Amino acid sequence: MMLLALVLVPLIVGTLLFALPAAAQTLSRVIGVVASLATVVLVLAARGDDWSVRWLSRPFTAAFHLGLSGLSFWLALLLTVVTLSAIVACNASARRDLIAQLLFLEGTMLGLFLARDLLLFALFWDAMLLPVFFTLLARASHVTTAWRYFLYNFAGGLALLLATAAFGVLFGSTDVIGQAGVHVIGAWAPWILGGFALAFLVKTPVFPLHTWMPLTYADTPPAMVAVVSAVQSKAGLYGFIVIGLAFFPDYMKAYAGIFLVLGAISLIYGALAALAQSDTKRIVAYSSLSHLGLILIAIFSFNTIALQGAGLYLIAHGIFSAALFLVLGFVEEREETRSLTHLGGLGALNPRLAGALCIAALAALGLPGLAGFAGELLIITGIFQSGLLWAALLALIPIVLAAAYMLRLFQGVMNGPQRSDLPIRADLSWREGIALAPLVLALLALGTIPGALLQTVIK
Amino acid sequence: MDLTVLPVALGDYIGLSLVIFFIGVAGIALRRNPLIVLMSIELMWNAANLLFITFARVYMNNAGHIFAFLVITVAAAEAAIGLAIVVVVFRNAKNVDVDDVRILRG
Amino acid sequence: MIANPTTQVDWNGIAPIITIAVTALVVPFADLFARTHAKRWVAILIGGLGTLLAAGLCAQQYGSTGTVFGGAFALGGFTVVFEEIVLLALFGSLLLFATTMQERRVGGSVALMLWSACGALLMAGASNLMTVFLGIELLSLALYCLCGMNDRPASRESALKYLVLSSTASGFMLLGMALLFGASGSVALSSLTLGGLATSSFLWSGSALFFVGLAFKMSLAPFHAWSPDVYEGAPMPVTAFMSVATKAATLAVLARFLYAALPTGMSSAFLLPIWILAGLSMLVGNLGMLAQTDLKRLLAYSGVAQAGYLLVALAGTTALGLRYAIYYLVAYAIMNLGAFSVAAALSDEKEAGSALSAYHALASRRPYLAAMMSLFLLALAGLPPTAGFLGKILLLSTGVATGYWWLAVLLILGTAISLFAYAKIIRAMYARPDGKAQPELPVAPWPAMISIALYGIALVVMTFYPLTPSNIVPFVR
Amino acid sequence: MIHHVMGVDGTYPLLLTLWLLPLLGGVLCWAFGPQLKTAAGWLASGALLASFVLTIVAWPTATQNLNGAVGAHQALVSWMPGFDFGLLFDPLSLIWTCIITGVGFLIHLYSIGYMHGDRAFARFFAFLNFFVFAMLTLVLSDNFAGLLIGWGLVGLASYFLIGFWFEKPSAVAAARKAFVINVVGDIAIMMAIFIMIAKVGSVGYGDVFSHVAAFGPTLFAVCVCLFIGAAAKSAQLPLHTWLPDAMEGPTPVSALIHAATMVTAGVYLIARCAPLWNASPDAQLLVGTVGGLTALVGAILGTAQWDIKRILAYSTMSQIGYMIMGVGVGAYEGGVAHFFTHAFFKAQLFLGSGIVIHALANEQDVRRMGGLRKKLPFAFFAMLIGVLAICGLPGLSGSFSKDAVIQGALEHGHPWLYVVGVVTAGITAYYMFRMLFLTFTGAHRGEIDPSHLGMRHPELVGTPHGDSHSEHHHAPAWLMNVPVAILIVPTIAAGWLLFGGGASWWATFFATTFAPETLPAAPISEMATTGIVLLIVALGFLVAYLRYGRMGDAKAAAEKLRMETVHAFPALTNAFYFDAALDALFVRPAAWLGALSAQILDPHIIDGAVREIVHLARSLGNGVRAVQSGLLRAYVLLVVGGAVVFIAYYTLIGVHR
Repeated sequence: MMLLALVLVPLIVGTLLFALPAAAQTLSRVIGVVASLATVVLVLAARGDDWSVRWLSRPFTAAFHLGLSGLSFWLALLLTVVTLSAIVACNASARRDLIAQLLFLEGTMLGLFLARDLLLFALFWDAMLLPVFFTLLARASHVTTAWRYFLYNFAGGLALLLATAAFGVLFGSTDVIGQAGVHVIGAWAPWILGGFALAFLVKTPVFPLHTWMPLTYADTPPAMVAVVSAVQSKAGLYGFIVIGLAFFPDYMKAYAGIFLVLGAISLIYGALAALAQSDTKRIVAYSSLSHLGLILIAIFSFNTIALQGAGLYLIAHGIFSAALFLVLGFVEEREETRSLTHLGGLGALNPRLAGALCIAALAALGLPGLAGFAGELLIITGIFQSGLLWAALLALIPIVLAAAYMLRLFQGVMNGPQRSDLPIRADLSWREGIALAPLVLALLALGTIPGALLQTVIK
Repeated sequence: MDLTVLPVALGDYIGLSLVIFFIGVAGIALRRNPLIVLMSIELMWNAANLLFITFARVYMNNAGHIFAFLVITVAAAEAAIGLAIVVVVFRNAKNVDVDDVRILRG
Repeated sequence: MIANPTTQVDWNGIAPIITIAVTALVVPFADLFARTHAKRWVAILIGGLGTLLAAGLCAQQYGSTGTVFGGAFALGGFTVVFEEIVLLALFGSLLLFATTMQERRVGGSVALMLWSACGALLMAGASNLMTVFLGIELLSLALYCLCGMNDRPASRESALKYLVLSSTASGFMLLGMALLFGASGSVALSSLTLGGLATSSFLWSGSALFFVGLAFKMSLAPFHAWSPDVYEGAPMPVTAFMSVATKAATLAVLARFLYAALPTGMSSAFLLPIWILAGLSMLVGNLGMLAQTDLKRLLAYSGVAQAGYLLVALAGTTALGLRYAIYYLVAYAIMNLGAFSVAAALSDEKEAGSALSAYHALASRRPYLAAMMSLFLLALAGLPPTAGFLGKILLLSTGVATGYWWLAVLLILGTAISLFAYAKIIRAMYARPDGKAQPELPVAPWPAMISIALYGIALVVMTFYPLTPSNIVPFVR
Repeated sequence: MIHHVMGVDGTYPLLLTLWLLPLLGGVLCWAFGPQLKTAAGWLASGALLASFVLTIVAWPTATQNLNGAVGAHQALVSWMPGFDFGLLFDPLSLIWTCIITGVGFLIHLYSIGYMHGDRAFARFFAFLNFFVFAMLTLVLSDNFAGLLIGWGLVGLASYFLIGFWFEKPSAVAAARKAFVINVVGDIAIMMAIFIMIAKVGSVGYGDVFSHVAAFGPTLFAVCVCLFIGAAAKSAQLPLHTWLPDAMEGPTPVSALIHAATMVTAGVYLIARCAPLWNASPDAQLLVGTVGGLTALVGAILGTAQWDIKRILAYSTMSQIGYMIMGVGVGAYEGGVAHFFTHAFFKAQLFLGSGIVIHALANEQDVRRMGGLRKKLPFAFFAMLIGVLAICGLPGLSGSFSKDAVIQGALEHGHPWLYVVGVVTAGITAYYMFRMLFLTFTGAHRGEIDPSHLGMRHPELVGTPHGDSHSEHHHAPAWLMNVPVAILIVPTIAAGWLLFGGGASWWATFFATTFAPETLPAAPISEMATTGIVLLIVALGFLVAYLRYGRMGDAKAAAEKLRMETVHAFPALTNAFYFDAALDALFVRPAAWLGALSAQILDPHIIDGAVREIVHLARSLGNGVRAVQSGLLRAYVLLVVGGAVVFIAYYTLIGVHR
């Protein structure tokens, strides 16, 4: 029951927020903080729970089956914490609808990660598009972005739908996630896997299905893009792990080549593209294309160390990309621009802001001692161990490039001579600091003592 | 089945009704006067009637006759409504031509 | 065989139909005596009550079996389910009269709509060719008149087009029926294939023409040409009713034909054209939606596509398939009625709510309506959390299970295309209001608002409680 | 034969404390900088002093030897099997720790004066302390992963401190360059780690060194990877280009990080991995050669510099070349000894130059100095000692260690490197004295217009333009002089630890660390080497004196310098085009590819395809609407056509069934 509450609390509170007058922004923010805090507590309390109710008995058995363990737990924790930070980070100008949409997003994605039933998984998979879609729609200038985001992901969602239906028909039940010994075989299996894979690749995203992502990340409000980039982008990789590896191991191996190549291309492509951006948020967007490509390679190297590293890196990337987007959001709120050609020299007057951005950027470029490094190290170690020498060597290059573009980002915003044309605003506020604190602490903790996570994240 | 009950070969009846039927179809498809279109529709239906009667005779089953009567009745109603609608549509029109009615398209 | 005089007539069997017919007779009289400004509500009230009564009577017969009037009309669950769907459509459409249509015409329209509902009810239970024909024609004749009920020339034009095309199609169907009669020597659907010439090509060509007629009524491509024009021209309540009732009733006939009339061992080649039509409709319907500017027209094309979806469930004529077809039909009925209700809530006698331009920036003026409309559109697109989503899954799974994977793929493809059209409306509704002064929106009466809410709730609930009528198939024969 | 049980397991609170104290200090300075103000400097220095004292106190634990287990081993955390972290405190790390904390403390003290009044005074010390912590992590770690963490963190600290005056674009660029090049080194070490995990399954020093055989042919690869890391950190060819630019940082930083400690991390790494190198002669040859070349090239480039700190930077590079050569060829004691002594005299030189720069309000170009002997006698004295030491005047620390390295090269059978070492020593003498003369002797040229000195392209000589940190106030002189004075003592004396060859204190100290080897007697004796070196050095001094010792009055000197500047070899002024090469090979192609993907592939190719699909759907939709012509008879034909097709199909199938 606690799991059900976990999913429903954000959804219900989000719905109730619409009952508030649109003017009650402070109140809605407070409610949002309380609700998301509650979800964090619930996640910690409900670890290991399992709850199930029969849904369909024909044409295949399906159930409202929620479970919270292993990777799900960590992703759910990440999601709730990031959402909490995001809502805390919302400043007074944040509209009631944004808070509500954030809660919807949290609820639907919690459902996705908790789902132990493929049909339920598919349901939440499509449902979690809507909050972002409507948020983008609400800003007139970003309609085309909303468009692209929705169509790309919905196309993937349809493939997932068909694959789910086929899976159910062939296997007789979709209530399978997290169960051992479920192996789908036969002439249809590769096609079903293909359907899932398409959805996952779009969502991650992976070259060449990524073009919706820079736009979306750039145009979505900081608080929401933090959640989207931190957690929603993990849904695909999560799917590869809990569905692909679990149910189609043989075919995953058989077609690993394709995914390895795609991952490798994304890895390099993203890093190179990030070098050439001038929009701060687009830099981060392309960087995550690169980082998630690495995780994809890790998954398809079928190596334990790599997988555990991938689990760690999933979380790590979630944290630092959230932190990055939040801080960049603070910068944008202050200076009303995202372009490196206009920004510069903020560090002198905003040391705390500079510090925050610096830590986030360092984590992103894989500074030893922070979470990103641990993940990268383990992943590439595993890849190398699994014999994919070329992939391992390839995976090292983006680390250098990451140093280059992340420093370019940080220095471009904070260093250099002060710009007279930029408005002078207050330094990082307490509220903003509190929003970032949990993320920074998590980065340090995971960077130095990831053992607890590594042992439980992937069995 | 027993075809001897028919003075003429079954095929001829069918052929005739098909001919009538397609005359009707052609009338609808080619003529532009709505009244003639309505008549053509009647032709199609009556072709069907002929076939019903024929088979009723073949099978000695008066369901066919009843069906035919049913069709005739409905056709009457349908013709009445049809004429009414035609009148309404073309009330203020100079020349009566179905091709002129095409506000709705796309 | 025709009933011999000794067969005692079971009036209970057709009680719902009689109820509706009587209501249809009462409404005009009531309309005569009602005060000028009460006419609208009097008609709606009486019609609604009659519908509810009929629905109640109908529900009692779920368990009963057999046929009445010498095999002319079948009783039992199958009939009841489709009758209820028709009555739902009727009730929902009656509510739309609350805002649309000039007051003085409401009485007559309601009466006519009740009559055409009678036809639909007949089709739901029709178990021989005569009843089928009678039902179809009763349904259609009333609709012809209803289409012309507005003063707009478009309305009259739609009436004419519908009349001519529908009668032509009926002609084909009649010929088909005649041939089927010739094939079997009987008009009873259950014994079509028993007669002497069962193996002859009469059966085949007859069925072909019969299918043409049904395909026309279900507006399957390429026989769909009438529906966009007629839907757009007809008054909004009529469109709503037509879009649901006609499909439901025709589906009932088709299902009965496929499940009861045809021997189980029929070669798949016999039915292949129907599935091809289904696939074609999914593409044509969804593509046709793309560049529409009128909601009714857009929903017409959507209806074409949805008819295709429905047939995916019947492909392979499995028992489960029929259940899912019914589930999806109910969902479709609700989402369609919902969409039309919102449109009507934004409409006056001029039906302003029919033009898509009326939905621009709706969210800022009528957030509730905008939200509900989005919900219905999402349902049409098959997105969670709506019955549309689960319905899609069920259709897909039948398609895959029965080996008609290409239909499943087409379904996915069509859905993807349709998304453009549906999301375009949502996008318009949530766009920022531009400077232009919007016309003042009418305030819809509370019953309309409540009905909209109920539709929405029903759609969401159906996602999680997929009530498909169990053991429906035994009733078909 | 020594086997690699690394350290006596146990808990060593002292060790932990001396490791974490600087971190604590750094965090405090960072968090409470505004409140602490100048106290931050004293706090940081105090933390380091304590750390140094603890190091001395903990000395016995580092030298303890329990049946082969040398030093102290403190387990910390474990990620997963193979990734166990801990601290190792043995003679090697002890030496480094002493230098880091000891010299580090002095430089902290110095900085209190040097950075006096800087806007970000507290942050400077936070960074310095953080650096010390990172460096300690590097040298105290008991495994390669931990070492890599320290490796990255020192890189970060150096990034912060190089770019400390981040309003200066040149400083920002230099910082980024240094960091990126160091990351190249990091990934090389990562690569080595991958091989270790694959072959040995662990990154612990003990496990790796005791399974050297397990590597087989890949051993060389491991060594190369490790060396690339070392080269990046220790400014070896061709990854040295960041070091001269790094002089953008405040002078104390140059002294601590870019002279005494961080840049010698490569030496530490190779010394630490002695078992690997001993097992791989190819690696020894490679590293030795690169080290020798670096020494030579650094020295040559040093002769062409005008910026006092750049001169010192190239000399650092060259001296580290010596060390790398030493540890590379296997003369570990020598190499480490040279690190030890170099830390003192190079720090002293830098601090001395710092005094000069500070006194001249941030003037760094030696052409605008001269005659400062009278004005800054103490600085002159200090730097003179330093120069003598670096040149290897017998008795001063430099001579012992440098000769040890040069001699070691010969003993280990690398005569060419021997020659290189000797030659380099001469060049070293030349450019060091050149600097000394230009700075302190002759007439002062500070008032002469730069253009008359040929400084048309100041950026080539790295003169800071845009005095963004001119708000320096003058601190009490003793704050800066005392540390230098203290440093003079070891600069002179430290070398004597090596006195006595194999029986020296130094040799015995490292006996347990580096397997003592028996080598064939070298053709040239140690004394002879010292003589040769001395001769060459004297030659270098002579040339320097002739060219710069007596340039006459300011006018003549200026003219002389102008001519020299104008007619300088482009190859030298462009530092042998290393920068240009790296730029053309890596930086520009990457930028170009990035632009390609971001401006052409994404928007036009990929998105273009998607747009085409959408467009196709639209046009099909229009096709459907075109059929919907509105003509009644057209519809009829449509129905009829459909019906005909139906009938045709069914009759055909029906007949041929």
